Amino acid sequence: MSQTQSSTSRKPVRKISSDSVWVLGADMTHFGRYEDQDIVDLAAQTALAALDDGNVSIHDMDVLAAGTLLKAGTSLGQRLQKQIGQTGIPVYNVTNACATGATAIRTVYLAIKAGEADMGLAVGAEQMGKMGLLAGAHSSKEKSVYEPKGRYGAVTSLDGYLGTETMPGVFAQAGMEYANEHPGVGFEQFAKVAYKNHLHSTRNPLAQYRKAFSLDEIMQSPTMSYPNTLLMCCPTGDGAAAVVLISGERLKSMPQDVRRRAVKISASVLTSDPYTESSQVQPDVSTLTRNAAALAYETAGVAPEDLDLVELHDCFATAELIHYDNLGLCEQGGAGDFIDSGAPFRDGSTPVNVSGGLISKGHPIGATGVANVYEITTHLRGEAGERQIAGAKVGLAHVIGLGSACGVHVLEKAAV
Amino acid sequence: MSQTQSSTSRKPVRKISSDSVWVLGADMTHFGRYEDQDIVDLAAQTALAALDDGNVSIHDMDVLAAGTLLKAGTSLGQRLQKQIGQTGIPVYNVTNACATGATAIRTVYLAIKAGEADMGLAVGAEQMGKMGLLAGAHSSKEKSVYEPKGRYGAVTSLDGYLGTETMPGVFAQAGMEYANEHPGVGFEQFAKVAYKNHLHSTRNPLAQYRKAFSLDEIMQSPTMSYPNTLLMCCPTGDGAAAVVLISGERLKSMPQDVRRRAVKISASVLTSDPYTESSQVQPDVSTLTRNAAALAYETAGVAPEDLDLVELHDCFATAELIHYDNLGLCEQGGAGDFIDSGAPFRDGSTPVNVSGGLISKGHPIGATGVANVYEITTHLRGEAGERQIAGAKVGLAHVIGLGSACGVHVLEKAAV
Amino acid sequence: MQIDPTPQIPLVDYLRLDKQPHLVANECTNCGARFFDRRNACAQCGLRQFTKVPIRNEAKLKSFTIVHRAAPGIPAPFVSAVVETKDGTTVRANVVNCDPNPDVVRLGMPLQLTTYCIGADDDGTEAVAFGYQPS
Amino acid sequence: MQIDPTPQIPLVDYLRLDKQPHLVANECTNCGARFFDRRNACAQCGLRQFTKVPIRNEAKLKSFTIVHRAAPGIPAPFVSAVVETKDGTTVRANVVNCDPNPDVVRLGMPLQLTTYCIGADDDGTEAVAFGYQPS
Ligand SMILES: [Zn+2]
Ligand SMILES: [Zn+2]
Repeated sequence: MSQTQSSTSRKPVRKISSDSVWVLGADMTHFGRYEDQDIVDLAAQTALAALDDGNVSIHDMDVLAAGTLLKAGTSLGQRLQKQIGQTGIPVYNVTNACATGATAIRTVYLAIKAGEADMGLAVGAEQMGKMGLLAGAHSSKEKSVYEPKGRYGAVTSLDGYLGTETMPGVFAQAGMEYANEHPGVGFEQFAKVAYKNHLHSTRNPLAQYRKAFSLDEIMQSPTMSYPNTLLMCCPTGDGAAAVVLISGERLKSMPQDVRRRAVKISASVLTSDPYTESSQVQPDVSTLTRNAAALAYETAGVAPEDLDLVELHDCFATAELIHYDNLGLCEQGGAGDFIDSGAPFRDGSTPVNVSGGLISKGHPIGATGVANVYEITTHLRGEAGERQIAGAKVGLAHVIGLGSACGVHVLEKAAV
Repeated sequence: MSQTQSSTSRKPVRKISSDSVWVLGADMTHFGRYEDQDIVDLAAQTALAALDDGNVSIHDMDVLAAGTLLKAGTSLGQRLQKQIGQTGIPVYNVTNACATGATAIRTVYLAIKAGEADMGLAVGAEQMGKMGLLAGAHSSKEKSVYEPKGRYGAVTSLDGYLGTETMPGVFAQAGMEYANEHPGVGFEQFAKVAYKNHLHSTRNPLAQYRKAFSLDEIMQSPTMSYPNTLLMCCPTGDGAAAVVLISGERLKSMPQDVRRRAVKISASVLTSDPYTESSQVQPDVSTLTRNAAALAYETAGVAPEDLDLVELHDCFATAELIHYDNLGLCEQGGAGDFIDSGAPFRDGSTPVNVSGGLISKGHPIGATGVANVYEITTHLRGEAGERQIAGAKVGLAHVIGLGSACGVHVLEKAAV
Repeated sequence: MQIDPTPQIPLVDYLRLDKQPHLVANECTNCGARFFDRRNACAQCGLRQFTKVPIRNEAKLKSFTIVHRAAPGIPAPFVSAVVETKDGTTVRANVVNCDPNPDVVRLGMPLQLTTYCIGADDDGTEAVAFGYQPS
Repeated sequence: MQIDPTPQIPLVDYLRLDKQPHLVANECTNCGARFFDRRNACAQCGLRQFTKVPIRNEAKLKSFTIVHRAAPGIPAPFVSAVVETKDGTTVRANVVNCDPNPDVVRLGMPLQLTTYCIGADDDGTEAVAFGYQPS
């Protein structure tokens, strides 16, 4: 699609190198509401399914990483072990805002790279119920006497007085800043992103919502934070996803039919916010994504134009648009033209969020970064059913959590 | 002191191997109450001091791991970066109950072992204030209609009806089970542990409490959960600790005066609960500690009798006693004789918790697993002042969080 | 005219309030491991099939503590215990009908399951807990 | 007889309610990075010395959103904005005295700092916030 800092010629995967890391098994639950199950049920269900998918058992795992944001600090990993198998292996409970799931994957990846594990299980799960908007909340109890508190000496919550802290608003501002800098980007371009993702979700049986909307319906739905309308925002929901990773060395000894379905992790990158002037007052979702993408492309020896599909973090429509540019999928500044041209639609040149994305597939926070790796894996295996991108060989999964953390994984189809 | 599964002859450290990992800088705050500071202040203060101690800057770090339990999910790592330097490096926010700090260290260790980092910063911090006992809490709002809930179909909180869920009680039972199996272990032996640690703390300027008590005072102080009296329980408090880790390869290029103070991590181990029958209804703090110790001794090529000092997880006096046995510091079943003989006192054969331990030094949860590595490091450098164990060359730091996770680090003095 | 008995509900679903109250466990059909909670799979072997098995009411005291600082609403001191039933299953419960005194509570002492009411809800339904008493 | 003026407190401590209200930042003496919060060290260079510097009141609109679904107690819709002051500092605030309409709020429009009362506490002390209005 465009230039990259590290455009390298594609080398087809010919063999399994010993120090490579692969996805052996993958699963995600249907995203939605699970009122009769707890987060451990969701995590257990998807972990067992991912193990089954890889034709291995919990007793084969050398490490476990578990991610959840809302239940951080409750030892989800160990609670999961108690339900599916207590084998004594190291457990890492991790959080990184909306990049929590990707961080769980990375932790298992590190353990394998470090030579401490041949196989490991990464699980992300969240139970959000109907918590409403992700937003800064005011204290319910009114203070009777103003007293400066915290790092800004604030006498009350600042949300709404000094700009917004609500997520639809924060990401709206990120999009509007891009619009400010680049002509041809406006409300309609943002709305088209949501149009595309709702349309894509109709093919995904695991998506929380599977209803297509017209561009007009999207633009006319209630404004949350201009330009993000309700249909341009991800819903809250419950869900979980899991992947089993394996070292190349160990994969070599697996049966042919298991090897055939393994997917190579050509790059696994995690970044945080580098200092930028403006990020001191508003989250900068772009710079760390650009840094992660550059490192991922360089590591994988893959250029954006090599990507057969991308799952990126469209928590809000405004976010997806700027990530076209951040991930180098379009010309610099050309995200408006990119969506207008139809490129990120499933029949376009670089299909983006064919799962329906966070906007329609859903966004159970801890699960998201694992679920997008599941999605890419499923396409590279040619097992994505009605939503399959035909002949997909290389895909990229991107996730970003405010605070900030960005995870990028580049995955490649095995040729073994 | 005793047998170990892997008693290997000690090889003095003669050179820095490339794939080894070292502690380059270390710090802990005074443990206590910090009403005018927040958790980021504590983390920043100790991180900056650890960087200064290693004569490096945040710009030299390739990875950051941050641990806190009570503020899990608040992206402590990134909030810390914003206060001490946003360099864009991968940040891992981790939790593992009371083993959270050790898990942060292990995560940085993994990144170095994986070849992704030459240097990294691990920080643990907690602000507990005066939260009182670590205990299961009853809902304040009485239910008007009984309704079975959760995995046990419970109609109300079970704490107090089906045994205790309070920490002093859980660890009391662990100790009493040991007493049941091994003659010569009783209230007095447990009390002696607290006597020792309070006495040790008088020499530690960083300890939350620095007051010695007589054995009688300890035994007569109010019973929390028999046999644990108030003076046999760790207090709640605030604090933070940080270490800078470096690869052996990178350490070679550091100046001689920096290399000289570096301390080798001969083993870094994390375990979780393997299945045992009884652990299904009560936490088993022993098996995973035994497993971690066995692997640590084997990895380090160190036997328990080689240890010049041990910092172990004495959240309650009953816990320390059984860990003498779990860590192989005494004969199997001989923990009562071990404390009676004076062996774990600072002038004994295997000094344990010369810092004052959790019981008197304090236990700001996320900080604890880093603080005990700081303590060992400080002794191996010969910089522990009044509490120095003369000529210390090898030490072990142990931490355990219920749920469960156990971290063991074996550290060795550099000979370079 | 007949008086309805007071409605009762067990504190936990693994307590069965039959004529002879007793506990039931989920037993793994593969390895025999027993669990009192709702299960996704077996913590020992990882397989996913369970049968319900009754647990013997006779037990002995494996470990205990006397809790003086208890959760709000819980009368203290009380004896918290880990017991081993005659069929080798570990259970966590209180020792009841026994002086909460370390000189009276003896490790290894024989015990017997018993039940008692811990309160009633606004509909008048009584919650019934179990404990073990010296036998 | 003299009437005491109503006591006032700034919403945040980096708002100075002088005759000419303005913002102050902590500026790193090494690299010049500016911060509005209490600092441990510099996010850019890592050094630990700061001086207080006043921030210019003239600004331009860098980005905005019109918030319709706001936190409880916050009148909506309102214009949330990121502005760049004349001296190049980025500030987050509301655009006030301006119709919350995307056809009226223009990216790049010139703005000027202003202050307004957002309420009073039980002692009668008024909290004063700042915003930017079209200039
Ligand atoms: Zn089984
Ligand atoms: Zn600076």
